[in-house]
Amino acid sequence: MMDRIIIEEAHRETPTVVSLYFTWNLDVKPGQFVMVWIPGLGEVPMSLSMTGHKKCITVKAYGESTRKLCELKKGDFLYLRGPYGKPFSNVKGKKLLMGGGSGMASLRSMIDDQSTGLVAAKTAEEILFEKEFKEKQFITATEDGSKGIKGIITDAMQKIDLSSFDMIYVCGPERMLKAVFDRLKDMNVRAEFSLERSMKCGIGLCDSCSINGFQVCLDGPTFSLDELKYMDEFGRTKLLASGRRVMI
Amino acid sequence: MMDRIIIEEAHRETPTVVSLYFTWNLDVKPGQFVMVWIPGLGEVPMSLSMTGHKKCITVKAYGESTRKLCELKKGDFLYLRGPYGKPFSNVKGKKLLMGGGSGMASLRSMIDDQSTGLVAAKTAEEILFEKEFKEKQFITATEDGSKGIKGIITDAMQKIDLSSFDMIYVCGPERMLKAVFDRLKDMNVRAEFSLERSMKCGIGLCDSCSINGFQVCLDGPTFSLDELKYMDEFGRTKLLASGRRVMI
Amino acid sequence: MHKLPVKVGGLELSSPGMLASGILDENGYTMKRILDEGAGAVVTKSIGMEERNGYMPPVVFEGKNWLLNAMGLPNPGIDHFEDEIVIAKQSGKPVIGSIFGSSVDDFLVLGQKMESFGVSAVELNLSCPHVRGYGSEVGSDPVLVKNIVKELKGTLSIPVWSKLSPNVTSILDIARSASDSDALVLINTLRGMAINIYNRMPVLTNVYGGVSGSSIKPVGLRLVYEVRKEMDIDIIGVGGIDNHEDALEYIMAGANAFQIGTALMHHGRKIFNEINVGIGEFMAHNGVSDLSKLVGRAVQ
Amino acid sequence: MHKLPVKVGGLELSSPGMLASGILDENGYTMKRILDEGAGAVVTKSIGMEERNGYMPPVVFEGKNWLLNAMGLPNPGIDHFEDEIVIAKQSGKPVIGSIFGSSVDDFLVLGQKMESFGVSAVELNLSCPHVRGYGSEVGSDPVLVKNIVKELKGTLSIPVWSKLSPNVTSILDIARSASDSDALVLINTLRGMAINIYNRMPVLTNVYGGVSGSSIKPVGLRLVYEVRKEMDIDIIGVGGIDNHEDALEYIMAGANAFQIGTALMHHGRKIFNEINVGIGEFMAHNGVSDLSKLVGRAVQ
Ligand SMILES: Cc1cc2nc3c(=O)[nH]c(=O)nc-3n(C[C@H](O)[C@H](O)[C@H](O)COP(=O)(O)OP(=O)(O)OC[C@H]3O[C@@H](n4cnc5c(N)ncnc54)[C@H](O)[C@@H]3O)c2cc1C
Ligand SMILES: Cc1cc2nc3c(=O)[nH]c(=O)nc-3n(C[C@H](O)[C@H](O)[C@H](O)COP(=O)(O)OP(=O)(O)OC[C@H]3O[C@@H](n4cnc5c(N)ncnc54)[C@H](O)[C@@H]3O)c2cc1C
Ligand SMILES: Cc1cc2nc3c(=O)[nH]c(=O)nc-3n(C[C@H](O)[C@H](O)[C@H](O)COP(=O)(O)O)c2cc1C
Ligand SMILES: Cc1cc2nc3c(=O)[nH]c(=O)nc-3n(C[C@H](O)[C@H](O)[C@H](O)COP(=O)(O)O)c2cc1C
Ligand code: FES
Ligand code: FES
Repeated sequence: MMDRIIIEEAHRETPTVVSLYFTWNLDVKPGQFVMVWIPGLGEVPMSLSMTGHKKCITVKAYGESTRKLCELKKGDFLYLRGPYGKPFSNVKGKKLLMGGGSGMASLRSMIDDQSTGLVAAKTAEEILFEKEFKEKQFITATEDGSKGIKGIITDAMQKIDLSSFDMIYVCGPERMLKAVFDRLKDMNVRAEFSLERSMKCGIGLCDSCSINGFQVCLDGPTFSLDELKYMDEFGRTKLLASGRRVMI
Repeated sequence: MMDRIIIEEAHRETPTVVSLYFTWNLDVKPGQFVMVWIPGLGEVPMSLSMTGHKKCITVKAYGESTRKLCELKKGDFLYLRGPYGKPFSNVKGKKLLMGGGSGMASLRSMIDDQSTGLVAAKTAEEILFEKEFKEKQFITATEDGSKGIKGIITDAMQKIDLSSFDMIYVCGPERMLKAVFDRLKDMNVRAEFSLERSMKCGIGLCDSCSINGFQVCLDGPTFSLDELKYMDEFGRTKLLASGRRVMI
Repeated sequence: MHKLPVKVGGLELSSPGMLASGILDENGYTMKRILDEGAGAVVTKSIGMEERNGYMPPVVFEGKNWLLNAMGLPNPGIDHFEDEIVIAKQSGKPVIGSIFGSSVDDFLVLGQKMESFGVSAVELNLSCPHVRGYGSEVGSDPVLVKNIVKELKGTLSIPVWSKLSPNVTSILDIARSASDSDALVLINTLRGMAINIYNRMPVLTNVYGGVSGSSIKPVGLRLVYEVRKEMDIDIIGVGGIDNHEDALEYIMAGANAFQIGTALMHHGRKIFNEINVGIGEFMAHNGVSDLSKLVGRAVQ
Repeated sequence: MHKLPVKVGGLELSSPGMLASGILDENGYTMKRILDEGAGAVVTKSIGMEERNGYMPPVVFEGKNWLLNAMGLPNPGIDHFEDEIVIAKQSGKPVIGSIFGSSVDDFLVLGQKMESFGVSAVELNLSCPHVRGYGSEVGSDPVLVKNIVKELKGTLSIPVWSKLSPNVTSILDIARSASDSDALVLINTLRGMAINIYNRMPVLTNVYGGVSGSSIKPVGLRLVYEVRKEMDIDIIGVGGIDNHEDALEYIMAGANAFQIGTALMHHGRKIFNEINVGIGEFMAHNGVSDLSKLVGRAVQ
């Protein structure tokens, strides 16, 4: 069960990130992801960065597979299966969307008048989706200080009143998630985190994505603050492609 | 895909015929049939002689399998698959139900105030379902003259105005069907015939039931007068269990 | 009827989809009708030396996406089968005679009679998984297979196809021993069974039967691919084809043409024409003018 | 959790349904959770001498009622696997260590290390259909199988189970050569493949993979039945079990216990307990007090 879908638009977001737009007649919710086959190179999980009638994936070039995806043009084809995974919960009210790197992709489809973005990146040019937020509702941190606060995401967190949000959504590398989690875990806030782990099957069979007995591809990728409190693997250990346990 | 169903009532209709009543939560129409498995003995096609919420098969004991079926009691189990086949068309108005032997089974569920029965049998005691017809709407022919007209079904046909019916439904051995067909084919009447041929699969694969390229289990068992006009195998040749073609 | 001419196993067919042996091909009228409605050829039920009634029903059992059957090679015997072929041939399209036997001599007699009845090719059933002494019991003996094929090729003037079993450790051993054939037909059914847990009995009277239908497609594709990778011989793919995409998978795995059996149960005779139309559209969309260009295209 | 104690292959399990090797059993926490939620035992992913990443994704492909996989035996290497076993064993239930190797020596080292890690039994993977030099390439050589089993039985003090391949002409030849085992595990996946017709390539990076899921149930049942008919040995049935009726079919075909893999995809961890409840109800309705009374009941 693999769909072949034509790319309707390819938009370069930053020097290393491209958004690919397409129409796919399936119901998808923010936080869900697809497995994208790059024939001959591999298959990678990608969040849907738009989930309405028009859909989108936003890809950051890391290795060969994602580099190849970033080179695709209008008229080329995507091979997708999914959507998979548990979506973010749909909360009315003020939302804080916190993302690092390509993590913003899974948050993008929740951007609206009620949401504030808190986006971290290495440099200014890597910041994603700034224009889609309302002007006063966007805070940024860059490691080189080229834009916004100089520092990492947790430095930026100190500048805002976290308890004023009805829900905080967080997505990014696990180390960043853990740092954010440690800040939030004793506060009186609601938060959901989207995890990224190695994903070989995407359908709850191979165990490559698991954390404390939960499959990120099936039980996640979104987990609530409360769920994560019981996961001692979170931010600590993970399995490599071979299944070897390593420290994160 | 085989259902196991408890027999709620077993009713002896004649010395050789038994009706088995059961509840089966499936939509069945008059003219359709099931395949009944008699474990260790065989599997045989049987029309449903009641097609409402309560269902029934009416079995005449021929060989070992049907003899065994006739011995089943309340509380025993039936193993069924189906329903299969194209039902009789549902016609409003005056209906003539013509049956020979166990052929009456498939007609029974259409008995109502508007229907007249014309039933043929060898002897009086083999006549089925007489009581279910209105008193004046039942004609019978027995070969030994023990009841009704002495003769076969075509003798009885002469006693009634066939053209006064909106639809004539016929079921019985193929030789009988052919004799009735020959009478009706040049008259201005509407008629449907339910055919019986060897049926091994019941699902349109094995070809054991076929007639002129049509599968009786799938395209039939009911065929209209007009359809039969184009079938030169009808009443003439059929295939044995081995597939050998013989004259009927 | 959509046309899509192909050459395969020494024949020219108006379209690549044939009726598989054993499904709706006992009665000549049925075969004629299937040819008239879009099949490129029909393969008859497997015919042997003697009349056989086959097994007592139940002879089929339907599961989720698979069918189990143990018909038991019912057939009227070769001497009673000419009529059916004559009727089927009224369609004007090729009729392929499937035959089964337990020795070289059986196959020779059957092949010669089939040829005299006017079939366009014979298909050797070396693969029926559920009748003692025939089918795969013959077809898993490479020496016997080699001798049967050699003898028939030396005697008959019509093409000889060999239908092989998937129930083997190495398909290549058998395929190579049948390499004198004009085509290999891959695959017959997988050996399987089903149990009724309420009366604690196997469902089929014969206990064992053959699994067909879409469940076996991944296995059929694999066997076609394995043979195509190593051998330059015409292949006819069969096993679980349900639509034109399945048929194209077989073609890209290496099949020159294909056969359809179980899918007739859900789609009826119209499936042949539907698949022809679907393949035609695929070719048009992808700029492929000749189906043979796709044969084996996925083989790496 | 519903209890349904069984004895099989030298072990006593609280219920007859185990997690099959290769599904959700790489991470100790996952195995622990599956045990906590109703599995009678888990079999670990197959572990070899060296660390392997396995094949590049795509490593799975989902069809209608079947799954195709070619993970490529990813594993951390035996020397990195102790931690996972220790974590899984916190559940208090048996963990069975699956191992693969290419020689008697490999299997011996792997078995000894598994035993030292505290597994309750070892399961020899003699049947993975898609990795060169391992699995079914080892498992289709009766002499090698005999030697491996003999050596391990002579050395280890925990039970030894042999998991066999369905991709063979005669299961009995291999089953007999593995007859020193405490149990036979039947079956591993059928060798198969799938093609993407749009880019004209096999879908799996490895081309070939193993077919699992409900499509293979009739084949698995047949193999269990064939072995039970001829041999008096414990059998663990696996292949396409999706509900308690499927499990009972395997038991009546001759399995003493069973394993579940692919069905976890659709039903999740709760399937183990659901099946236990279903079997319990079936036994109650049919006046069966001891599950072992049903083992092989359908064998004629
Ligand atoms: C739920 C989820 C959502 C994500 N969403 C996004 C997103 O929206 N945007 C984004 O940019 N990134 C996203 N990612 C991250 C993205 O999947 C990775 O960046 C991507 O997999 C890296 O691909 P690559 O080009 O480095 O792969 P390559 O280096 O080309 O490798 C291809 C694939 O093979 C696997 N692989 C590589 N080597 C081996 C081996 N030896 N054995 C087995 N497997 C191997 C890798 O895991 C990879 O999936 C997401 C990740 C997850 C888990
Ligand atoms: C559509 C349809 C509806 C019917 N409805 C009714 C009905 O409502 N009531 C009724 O009484 N009858 C009905 N019949 C007729 C009924 O099916 C037969 O009377 C019945 O099959 C005879 O069974 P038996 O006891 O003689 O079978 P057995 O002699 O026990 O044989 C069992 C089965 O095996 C088959 N068989 C026997 N020997 C062989 C062999 N060597 N090889 C292969 N197959 C073999 C037979 O065809 C039979 O199906 C119907 C028939 C059809 C086609
Ligand atoms: C009911 C039935 C009867 C069959 N009889 C024969 C046969 O007589 N000879 C033969 O070579 N194959 C026979 N087969 C196998 C088919 O020809 C075909 O190889 C198999 O069913 C796989 O194709 P499918 O999945 O399209 O049905 C039979 C299959 C079925 C389902
Ligand atoms: C994703 C996946 C990985 C597997 N890995 C292994 C393995 O490492 N070792 C093994 O012996 N069997 C492996 N198998 C085979 C299963 O243990 C089981 O035999 C097979 O899947 C049939 O059972 P099922 O239909 O319940 O899945 C794997 C199966 C799947 C689906
Ligand atoms: S990616 Fe395989 S279990 Fe999650
Ligand atoms: S009974 Fe088999 S085709 Fe009709």
